[in-house]
Amino acid sequence: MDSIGKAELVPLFASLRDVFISQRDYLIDLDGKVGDSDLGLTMNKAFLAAYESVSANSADAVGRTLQLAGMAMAKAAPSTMGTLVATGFMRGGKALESFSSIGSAEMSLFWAAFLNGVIERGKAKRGDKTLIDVLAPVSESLGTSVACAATLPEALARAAEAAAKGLDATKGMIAQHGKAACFQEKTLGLQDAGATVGFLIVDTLRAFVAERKK
Amino acid sequence: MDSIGKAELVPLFASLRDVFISQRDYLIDLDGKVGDSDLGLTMNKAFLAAYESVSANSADAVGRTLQLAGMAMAKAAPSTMGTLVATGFMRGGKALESFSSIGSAEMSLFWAAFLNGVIERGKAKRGDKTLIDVLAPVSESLGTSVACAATLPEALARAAEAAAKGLDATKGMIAQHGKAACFQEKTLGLQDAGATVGFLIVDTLRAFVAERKK
Amino acid sequence: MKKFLNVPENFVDEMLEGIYAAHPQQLACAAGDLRCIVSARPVKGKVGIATGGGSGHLPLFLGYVGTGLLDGCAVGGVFQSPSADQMLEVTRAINQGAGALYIYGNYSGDIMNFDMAAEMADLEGIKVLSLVGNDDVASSPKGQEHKRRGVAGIFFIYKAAGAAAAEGMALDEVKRVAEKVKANVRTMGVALTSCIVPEVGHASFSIGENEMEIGMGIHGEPGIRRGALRQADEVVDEMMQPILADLPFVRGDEVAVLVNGLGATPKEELYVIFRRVASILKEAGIAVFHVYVGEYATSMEMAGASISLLKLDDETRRLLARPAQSPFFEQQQL
Amino acid sequence: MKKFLNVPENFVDEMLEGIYAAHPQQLACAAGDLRCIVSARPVKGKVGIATGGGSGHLPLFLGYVGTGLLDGCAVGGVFQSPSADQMLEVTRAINQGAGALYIYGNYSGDIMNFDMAAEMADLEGIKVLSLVGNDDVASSPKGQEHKRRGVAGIFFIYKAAGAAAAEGMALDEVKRVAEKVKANVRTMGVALTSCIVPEVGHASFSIGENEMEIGMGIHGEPGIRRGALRQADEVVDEMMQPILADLPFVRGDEVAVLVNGLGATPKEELYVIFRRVASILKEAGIAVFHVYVGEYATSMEMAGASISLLKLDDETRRLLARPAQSPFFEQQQL
Ligand SMILES: Nc1ncnc2c1ncn2[C@@H]1O[C@H](COP(=O)(O)OP(=O)(O)O)[C@@H](O)[C@H]1O
Ligand SMILES: Nc1ncnc2c1ncn2[C@@H]1O[C@H](COP(=O)(O)OP(=O)(O)O)[C@@H](O)[C@H]1O
Ligand SMILES: [Mg+2]
Ligand SMILES: [Mg+2]
Ligand SMILES: [Mg+2]
Ligand SMILES: [Mg+2]
Repeated sequence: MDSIGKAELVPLFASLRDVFISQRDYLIDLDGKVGDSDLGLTMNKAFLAAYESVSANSADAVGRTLQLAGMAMAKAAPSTMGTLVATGFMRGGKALESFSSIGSAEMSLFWAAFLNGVIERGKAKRGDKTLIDVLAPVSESLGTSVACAATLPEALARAAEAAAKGLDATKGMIAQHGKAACFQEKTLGLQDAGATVGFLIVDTLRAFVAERKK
Repeated sequence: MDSIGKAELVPLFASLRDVFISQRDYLIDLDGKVGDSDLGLTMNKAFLAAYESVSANSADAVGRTLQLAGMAMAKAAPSTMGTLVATGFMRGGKALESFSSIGSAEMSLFWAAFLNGVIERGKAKRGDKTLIDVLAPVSESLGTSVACAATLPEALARAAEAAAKGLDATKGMIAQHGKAACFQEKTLGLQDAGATVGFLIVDTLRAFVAERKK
Repeated sequence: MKKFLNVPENFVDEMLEGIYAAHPQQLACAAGDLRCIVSARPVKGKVGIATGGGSGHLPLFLGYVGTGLLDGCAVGGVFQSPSADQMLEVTRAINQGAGALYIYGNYSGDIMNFDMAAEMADLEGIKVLSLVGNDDVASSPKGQEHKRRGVAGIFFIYKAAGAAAAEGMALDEVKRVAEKVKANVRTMGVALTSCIVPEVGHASFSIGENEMEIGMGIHGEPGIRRGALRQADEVVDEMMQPILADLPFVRGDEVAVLVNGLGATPKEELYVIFRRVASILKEAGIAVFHVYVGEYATSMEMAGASISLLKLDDETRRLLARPAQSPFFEQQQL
Repeated sequence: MKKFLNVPENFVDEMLEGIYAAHPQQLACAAGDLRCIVSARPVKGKVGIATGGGSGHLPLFLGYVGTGLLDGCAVGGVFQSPSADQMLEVTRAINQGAGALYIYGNYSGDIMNFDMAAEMADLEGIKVLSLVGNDDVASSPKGQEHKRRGVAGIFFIYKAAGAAAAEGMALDEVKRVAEKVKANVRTMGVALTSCIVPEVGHASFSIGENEMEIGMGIHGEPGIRRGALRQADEVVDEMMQPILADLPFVRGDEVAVLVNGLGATPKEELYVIFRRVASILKEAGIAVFHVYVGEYATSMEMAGASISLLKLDDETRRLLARPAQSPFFEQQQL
C-alpha cells in the first residue's frame, strides 16, 4: 500500500486503539516510575475516542478526519500526553487539509506538523526526555525518505527505526518537564513514558502499512 | 469617726487602691482556679482609676464623687467584676446624691443600691456563687444596724463579719455565672473570686473607719 | 502559634490601625479611641445602630458598620467585651437625634457593658433601646431561648435593622424589625479545630485529630456532642434537624440561608455544606429567597462552619434585599 | 484530614452543585458540564472573558464570573487543569460575536489546554486572544518574568479587563488593558501551613511548627527562603522589598493594594499586615488609591498571605473603580 486513503483511516485507528489497549499496563508501569501512572489509562481513552471520531467522520477528507480525531482526544484525555498527542493530530491533520490521501510526502508533512505542534504546545526541546525525542528523529527520517523518493512502507519502516533509536536515547536523558522533572537525576536510565507512546504510534503505522502491502 | 465626709474619700480610695495592689497575686490565683486569672489585674486597674477619679473630683459632693469613681472603673476595667463593681459604685453614689456625708444610714443606702445594681446588671441571684453572696448579707447587716441605731464603725464591723461569713459560704456553692459556670461541680469547695473582692472592699471600709476612730 | 503578629498585646490595636488605614473613606474612630468605630458617612436624622463585642470574629462586629447597615461599633480585646465607656462614646458619635439601637450577642460581659452604656447614654438624654441576639439553637433547649448564645445569625438582624433605619424608620420601628428577625433566625455550628488567642498563645481547647464538636460556641464554649468527624452530608443533617425543629420551619416557608465559615474552612467546603442544605430544604418544601456563603462571623482560625436560617415575611424580605455596603460586606439590591 | 466532604472523588462536583444551587440567578453551567461555568446574565455584543484552572483556590477562578468581571470559567479537579474541550465549551457559550480573551495563570497544564482551546475555537471562527498572569516575583528573577507563576495579582487583571469589556471595548483593546495591568502588578506570598488535597488526604508538604516559607506558590511550590516565623512587620518588610524593587514602584506612583489570605489566616492578621504595608508605602512616597483585604486567591486551608501591588494610570484607575458583581465579589463604583 503506497498511500493511506480515506477508507483506510478507520482500520488504522482501530489498530491504534488495539495497540494502546494491549500496552495499557506497560504504559501504566512506565509512567508509574517517575510519574502518576495514568498514561496507560489516558492513552486508552484518547485512542478509543479517536477511533470513534474517525468512524463517525469517515466521510470527511483525510485531513479533516485527523483533526477531528485530535479534538476528540483532547476532550477524552486532558492529561499532558493526551493534550500533546491531540495537538499533534490536529496540527498534522491541518497540514493535510488539501490532500486526499497520505503518501510518503504527506506522511512527512504530517509528522513535521505534529512535532511542531507538540513543541509549540509543550515548550520542550530535544533532549528534555519527552515525546519530542522520538518525534524529531521520526520527522527527520521522513524528510530524508521523501528526498530519496522512498515508498510509504519504506519511509515508515525507517521512521520506526529512528523512533526506536530516539526512544532508547531517552534513557540517557534527565527529565526537564512534567512530573518526572522533580526526580531529576533519578530519571537517568529510565525510558521516557511519553516517548514510548510516540514510538508506539509510529510503529503501529509502520505495521499497518506493511500489513496492507502484502 | 462616725461618718465619712467629702475630705475622707481620697484617703479611703487610697486604702482601697493599696489593698488591691497587695492582694493582686492572691486574686489572680483565686480567679485562675476556675477562671481566666485576670481578676487581680483588673481590680488593680479599677481601683487605681477610682482613686485617680476621686482625687480629681474631690471638690464634688460625695454621691457625685462616688458615681464618677464608678464611671472611671468601668472605663479602666471592662471585665465582669470591673463592670459590676463600677455599677455598684455608680448606683451607690446615685443613692447618696442628696447627702453630704456617709453615716450608718447612708452606708446602708449605699450598699443596698450597690447590691441592686449588681443584681440588675449581672442577673445573678443569691446562692449562685458570686459577689452577691457577700453583698446581700452586707446589705442586710447594715439594715439591721441602722434599725438598731449602731454607729458607723459598729455597723461596718458587723457588715465585715457578715461579708466574711458570706464569703465562706461560697465554698459550698456551685458557680452559675461567668467562666466558672463551665466547671460546675468542680467549683465546690472553692471560694468565689468575685465574692472575695466584695469582702475586701467592705473590710477595707471597716478598717478605714476603725483606724480613724482612734 | 502560626500567626502574623508583632507583640501579642498590640494585636487588636494594630489590626484596627490597619483597618482605618485601608478604609479611610468608610470608617472613622470616635473620641480618639481606636476601638470606637463609626461610619465615616453619617446620615442626619437617622436612627443610629451600634454593636460591639470581642475582637477575633471579623467581619463581626465592626465589619458591619456601613451604609444600609450599622453606624457604630465598640470592640474589646480578643474575645473580650469593650467597656461601657467605649459603647457610650460610640453612642454619642452616632446619635443623630433619633436615638440608638444596640444589637449584640448574648454574652454576659457584653450585656453588662451595653446595659451600663445605655444607662449612661440615658443620663445624657440619648434614647437607647437594646436587642440581644440569641440564635444558637445548640446552646440551650427550646423554652430557654434567653440563655442561648448569639452567633452568626446576628448578621440577618444587622442587615434588616440597618435597612429599616436607612429607610427612615423610627427607633421603635427599627427595634420591632430587629425583634422580628431575632425571633425568626436559628443557627447551629460545628467546630473542627480550636483557635488561638494571641495573648494566650496556644489553642483555646483541644479536639482530637478526627473529632468534631456539634454546637460548639464561637469562643469554644461546649456544644451538644463531640464525636468522630463524619461525612459532610451527615454533619449537615445533624445540624439541620434541630434548626428546622426549633422554630419550627415548615412546608411553605420562605427562608434566607447563611452558611458561615468559622475561619479556616475553605469556601469550597462551605458549598459542599450548602449543597446538602439546599436538598434538605427542597425536600421539606421550604423555599430559598437568598443564600449567603462565606465568613460572616469567625473565631480567628477555627476550622468549622455554621448554618443559619431566617424565616422571611414580606417586610423582612424587602429589607434583606436592600443594598448595603461596608469594607467587609457589599450587596446590591436583590 | 479535617474537612467537610463526602467521597473525596466527588468533592469538586459537589462543591459546584452547591455553587449553582446557591446562585442560580448569577451562574449557569455550559454544555451540561458542571465544570464549565458561565454568567447567567450574558451581555450581547460584548467581548467575552474566560478564565480557568484547578479547583481549590476559591474565589479564584469561577468566583470572578459576574457583571463587570469575567463571563466564563472552566475548572479542573483540585489543583488540576480543566480540559481544552471544557475551555472550548466555555468559549462557545460566552462568544457574543466579539471574540474572547483568556486570562489565566502561568502553569504548563493550563497553558497547553488554553492554547489548544484557542486553536479549536479558531477552527470554529471564534477569535481568541490569551494572556497569562505571572505576577509572582518570588518564582523567578527579574529578566525571567515569563517563568513566573500567576498568583493573586490576577484579580487586578480580571477587574480591569472585565470593566474594559463592560465599557464596550473591542477584543484588542481589552487585551491591551489586560497586558498593561499584567505589566504593572507584582505579588509576593508567604505560607505558614500546608493545605490538603481531598483525594490525597494528607498535607501537601510539611513545614515546621515555627517555620514560614517566603515566596511559596499556591500549590506549595518552593519559595525563596524557609525560616523561623518572625514578627509580622519583619515578614512584611521581607515581602515588600522585592515587590517594590522589581517593577520598580517609585516615589510619586499611585497603587492599588491587595492583601490576600491563603485560606486559614484570619482577616485580623491580614489587617496587621496591611498596617505595615501602608506605612512602607507612605515612607516611600507611594499613594494608595484603593485597598482590597481578604481572600481573593486561596490554597484550600493553607495559612499564609500574599501582598500584591498594582501601579495605576488614569485608565487602569478608572477601570478598577467601576462597579462589579459576582457571588464572590461585589464592588460599588469607587
Ligand atoms: N512540556 C512537555 N513537552 C512535551 N512532552 C512533555 C512535556 N511534559 C511532559 N511531557 C511528556 O509527557 C509524559 C507524561 O505524560 P502524562 O502521564 O500524560 O503526564 P501527566 O500525568 O503529568 O499529565 C512524559 O513522559 C513526557 O514524555
Ligand atoms: N452574672 C454575674 N453576676 C454577679 N457576679 C458575677 C456574675 N458573673 C460573674 N460574677 C462574678 O465575677 C467573678 C469573676 O470576675 P472576672 O474575673 O472579672 O470575670 P471575667 O474574667 O470572666 O470577666 C466571679 O468570681 C463572680 O463572683
Ligand atoms: Mg502521567
Ligand atoms: Mg496525570
Ligand atoms: Mg476573670
Ligand atoms: Mg476576663
